[in-house]
Amino acid sequence: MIPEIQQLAYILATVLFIFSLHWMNDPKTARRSVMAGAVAMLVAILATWIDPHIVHHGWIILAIVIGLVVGVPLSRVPLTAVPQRTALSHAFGGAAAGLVGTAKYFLWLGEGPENLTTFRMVAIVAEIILGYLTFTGSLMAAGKLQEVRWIPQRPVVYPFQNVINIGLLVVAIVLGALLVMYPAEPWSGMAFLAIIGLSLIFGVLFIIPIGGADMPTVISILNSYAGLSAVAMGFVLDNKLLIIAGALDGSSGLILSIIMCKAMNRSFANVLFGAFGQVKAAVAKGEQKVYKQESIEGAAQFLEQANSVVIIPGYGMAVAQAQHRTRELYDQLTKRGITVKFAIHPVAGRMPGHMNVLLAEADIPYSALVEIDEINADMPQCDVALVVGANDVVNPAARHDKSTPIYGMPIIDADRAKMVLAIKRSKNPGFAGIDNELYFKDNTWMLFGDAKAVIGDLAKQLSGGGMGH
Amino acid sequence: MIPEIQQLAYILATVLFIFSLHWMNDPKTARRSVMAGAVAMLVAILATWIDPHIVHHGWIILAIVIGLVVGVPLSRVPLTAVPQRTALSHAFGGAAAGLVGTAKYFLWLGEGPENLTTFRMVAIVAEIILGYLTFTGSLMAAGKLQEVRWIPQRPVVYPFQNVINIGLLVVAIVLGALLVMYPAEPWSGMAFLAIIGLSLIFGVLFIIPIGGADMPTVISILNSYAGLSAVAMGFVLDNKLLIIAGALDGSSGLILSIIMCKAMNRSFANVLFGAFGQVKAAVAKGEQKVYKQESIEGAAQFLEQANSVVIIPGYGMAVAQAQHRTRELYDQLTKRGITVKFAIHPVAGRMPGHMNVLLAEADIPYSALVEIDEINADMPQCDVALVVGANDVVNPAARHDKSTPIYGMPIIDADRAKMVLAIKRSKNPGFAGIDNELYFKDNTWMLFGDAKAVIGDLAKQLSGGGMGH
Amino acid sequence: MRRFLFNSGLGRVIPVIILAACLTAIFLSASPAGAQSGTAQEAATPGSHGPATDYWPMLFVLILASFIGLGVIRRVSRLLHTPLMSLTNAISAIAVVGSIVVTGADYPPLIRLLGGIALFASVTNIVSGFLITDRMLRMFKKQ
Amino acid sequence: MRRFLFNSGLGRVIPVIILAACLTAIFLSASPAGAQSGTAQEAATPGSHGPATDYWPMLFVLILASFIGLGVIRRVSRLLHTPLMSLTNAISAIAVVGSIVVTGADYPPLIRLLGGIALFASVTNIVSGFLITDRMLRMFKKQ
Ligand SMILES: NC(=O)c1ccc[n+]([C@@H]2O[C@H](COP(=O)([O-])OP(=O)(O)OC[C@H]3O[C@@H](n4cnc5c(N)ncnc54)[C@H](OP(=O)(O)O)[C@@H]3O)[C@@H](O)[C@H]2O)c1
Ligand SMILES: NC(=O)c1ccc[n+]([C@@H]2O[C@H](COP(=O)([O-])OP(=O)(O)OC[C@H]3O[C@@H](n4cnc5c(N)ncnc54)[C@H](OP(=O)(O)O)[C@@H]3O)[C@@H](O)[C@H]2O)c1
Repeated sequence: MIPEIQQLAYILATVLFIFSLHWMNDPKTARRSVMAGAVAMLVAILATWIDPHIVHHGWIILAIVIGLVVGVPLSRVPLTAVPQRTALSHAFGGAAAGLVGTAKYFLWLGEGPENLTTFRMVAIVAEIILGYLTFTGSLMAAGKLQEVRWIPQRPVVYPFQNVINIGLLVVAIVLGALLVMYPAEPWSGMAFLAIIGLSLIFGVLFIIPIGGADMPTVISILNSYAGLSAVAMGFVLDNKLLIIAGALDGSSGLILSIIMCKAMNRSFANVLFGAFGQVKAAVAKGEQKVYKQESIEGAAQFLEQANSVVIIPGYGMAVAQAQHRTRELYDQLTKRGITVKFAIHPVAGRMPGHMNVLLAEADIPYSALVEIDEINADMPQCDVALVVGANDVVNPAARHDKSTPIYGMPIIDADRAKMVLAIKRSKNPGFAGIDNELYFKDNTWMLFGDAKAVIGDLAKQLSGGGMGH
Repeated sequence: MIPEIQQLAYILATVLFIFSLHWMNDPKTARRSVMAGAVAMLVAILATWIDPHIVHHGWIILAIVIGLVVGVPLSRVPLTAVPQRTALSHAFGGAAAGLVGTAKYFLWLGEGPENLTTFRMVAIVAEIILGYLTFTGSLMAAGKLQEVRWIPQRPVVYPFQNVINIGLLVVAIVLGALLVMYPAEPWSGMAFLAIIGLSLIFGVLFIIPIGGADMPTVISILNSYAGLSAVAMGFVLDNKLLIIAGALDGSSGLILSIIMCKAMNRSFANVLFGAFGQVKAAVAKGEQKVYKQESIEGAAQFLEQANSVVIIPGYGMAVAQAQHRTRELYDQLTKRGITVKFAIHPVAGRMPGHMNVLLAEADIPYSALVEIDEINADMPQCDVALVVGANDVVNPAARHDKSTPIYGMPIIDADRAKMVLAIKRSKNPGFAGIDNELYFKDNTWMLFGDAKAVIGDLAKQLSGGGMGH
Repeated sequence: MRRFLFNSGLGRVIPVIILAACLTAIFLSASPAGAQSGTAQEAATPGSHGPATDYWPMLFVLILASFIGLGVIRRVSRLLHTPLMSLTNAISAIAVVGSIVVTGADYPPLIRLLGGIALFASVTNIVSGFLITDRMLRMFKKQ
Repeated sequence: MRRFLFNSGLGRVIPVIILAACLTAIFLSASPAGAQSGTAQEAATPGSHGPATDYWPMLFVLILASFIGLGVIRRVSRLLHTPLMSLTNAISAIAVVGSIVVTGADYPPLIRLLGGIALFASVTNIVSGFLITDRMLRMFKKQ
């Protein structure tokens, strides 16, 4: 009877998981997603727990309690820390898969080597390699994103790096193949541990050469690995639900990383093995051209006289936490009957959908957020394009200058607007480490300073100015 | 080894089937669909044939040859006969499922009743009930569509009809339940045959009360039954490929029938139990209002002077096989720089997509075929709406007259065009059997006659006229 | 029941019925099925619900396939609904797989005869289905 | 190999590799697996490939689930890509199912310890994943 109930529960969970992801296709239904997902998870847990083989309930409860204690605070992190958190949870996921795989192997090795069928061994090896490399890899990624002191932000490169990395992986896989053929020899346990070790090391070396700002892409790739390790676990335990949920997770990671690479016009290979961030150091120097600055008052006037304003937020807005001030500015302008739109570039910020979340946090209606193609169409009619801490995503060089690393990346055509106001702190380049000719165009005026402060002043000026007249 | 190859082949076939349906989402890729599907089928057949249990190859080859001999001609039918053909092949599909189910049952009954597990019995019962009722039901449907003499076109109704039908089904299901509980009693075989008989009868009675013109909807419902019986067969034979292909087929039938019902603004219930066609008889009489007729010459002139013409084809064009003449007319008009569009109503004709196929047959580019919402938007700018054997789909009553059976069905707003030319043979109503006030509007002129002839004359007139000036 | 049957439409409830039937069946047959297909090592492994492997996988496959079917078909171009009908026709003739086994295996002639008829019917559907679909699709031209 | 790995991108080839690996495994292990899970009546029934039932269903499930995953995720609103990441996080923590079994069953303590850690990790992901997703989604307002 119980196995039937369990399977039924797993089918239910499957259906709920699929709907959960399906409902994410529209913000209106999205809230349901979480409900569906959570219910599915609960059902699955309970269905598993009633298994008569389970006797040590204390252990389970303990682990769950600790999980809760750690999990809740992890969900309270500021939105700017979401990428790190995501990376961290991939690390946890990878670890879980790896550990279960390890436990299962040694269990069967001890209690019944005949259970170590070729098929299971393949699954186990896949599970641990993927699991453990995801573990360390994601930890590194989290570290880089959190800008932890002792983890180098810049790509660390050394000769034959890629060869060495791939080499490591190959060795691990070869060992795995051996293990598949001789699962229960005296030396098998050792080999197994060796594979674990190699995977852990590979995870680290795999991330080191990748620049901190490329982490988001890496994260979603690791995301799909975490999913695949879950699939492998499903094969090991002959558990369909694991396979399905893992496959769903895997495809999500895959698709997100593809989207990011497309939007950056870069290949997986370039992200993973290109040591991209380096370019920065190289190009960053040598800026002769002159910036035209503008005062808060002047800028406020320009905005006041405009009919249509397009605000182009970028990573800088996230860093400065300027979304709430931006909201105030938005209110001031709309109050004057000025149409204000936000131009959202797919890779503005440091993770997909980054800007959307921040602006949503500041209660800006998502009907005001416009995607790149749409906004570029009416850019020529735009009176003022206000660039808030965005750089690469508005760099016209992407359109014509083959030499720049961002060549070919679709950009928001701020330069086609009647005039441009750009907010940034310094003359430093953006993520891609290249000059932005937009800042030197005749109809571009700079507002140097921290985005939060500048926008705040603009808003105050307008509210004040508004009364003045 | 062989089972592995078979399963591998089945997985391949699964993937190909899914792609086959996926590619149907765009005419550009659609040709591939057939290739993918055919290859998948071939792979599946071969993979099954190599099963060592198969010894009587002669029988198989014989059956296949006969199948080819019958199948090829069946694929050459004129496009107007496509609905019948589809119905016929559902009958075949249902029969196949029913027969295999029967064979399996009696096989196991004879050779090893222990194989008749509850689960299998449920599957078998489901398979034969669905299979056999689909068989006779589809035959009836095909007959009605083919307008076979001894099958009544009009709905045949008698008191308590629905009660009797449902009753039959219930009896069959109850017998089935008994059989599931006592699969191998002395009387089980008899019960099994009884179920078959009841299903066959139900199939007939189920269709009798449904009007000939509702057959398309019925067909797609039977389509989904055929699919489900394949699923059941998959359960009986523990064959995943059968389950998957069956599920795909089932969902297709379901969705098409839903689309049709929506577009006719009717419920399944009304289609299946409403004995719809009757209405005709009732309303068809009593036409006092006067038609304004127009001569070919006059009509040709109107068309010549127009800037934009919208042609609204309906069932009449199909009956008259007027698509090729329509093409000539289309050429004549476009040659004069007149923009000609075709307004395609989802249920124009007698099956979904009917008009599209016919017009495609006449080499009219599908870029010229416009869907209802889109065309209705620019109807007011249309100079001449040429209605070719369409009636219900252009009947304004659907918008306001609650009493008509088509009330609420979305229609093509021919009446909003500057003028209307309507081609039909007589004063008879259309499928829904109701007057069409469109024909009596001030700016509507009738062209009575067979669509093929009338359109032909118009085209000739225009070509002649073209030279004349 | 009848109300429900009508309003929601036979077509839509049938799958539900089928599934429900199967599930009840499963609960009735829990033990026998288990007896038939559990395997020592599976039973010994909690988490790999041995006794269930017999039919549960099929239910998972059914559920997933239905999701795919609904997803894919909903996106088929309206232009192609007629060809779609004949294509799915041909595809559902996959019943041929079952027919071949019944026809060709070493069973009593009468049973094989039934199989043979089924096989003939399926092949007819395959051939005519794919041919006519292709014939129709060949007609669709962009310009 | 390396070229291929690079151009097509690790991310995209991994699934292929996995599948390939599994399949080779299957052919290597054809007989043992068969021996373990074939059942009398299944073997007696052509068409119900007895020996294969062990892992083939899982491959079918994997294939179908991947199709669904790609189909569904491709249609997720761009607005919600960040919440999507944390949602899939939480979902993939379904590994909890495996961890529970390993932790709670009557295994040697060391093994159960591994399981316990895995369980803790999974629960953390579930909790934080769903909570933060909900927190983000609550922020999205139409007007
Ligand atoms: N979204 C993703 O998924 C993703 C993933 C991987 C990589 N990327 C990459 O990240 C980049 C995103 O482009 P982006 O234009 O959004 O950002 P960006 O190119 O990195 O430029 C950010 C700009 O904001 C300014 N800034 C930083 N802190 C600021 C503050 N507190 N106040 C005001 N300005 C500040 C910086 O100039 P100052 O230092 O002078 O202030 C810099 O010019 C793209 O190159 C993209 O390829 C994105
Ligand atoms: N498409 C589907 O899937 C589907 C399925 C089920 C039901 N239906 C129903 O079928 C109807 C389709 O509407 P419809 O407007 O396309 O067709 P209709 O309403 O049936 O009208 C057809 C018209 O064509 C005329 N006609 C018939 N033969 C002709 C010929 N040889 N030459 C010229 N005219 C001819 C008829 O008038 P005369 O007799 O005077 O010539 C009739 O008025 C709708 O009510 C729809 O609900 C469609």
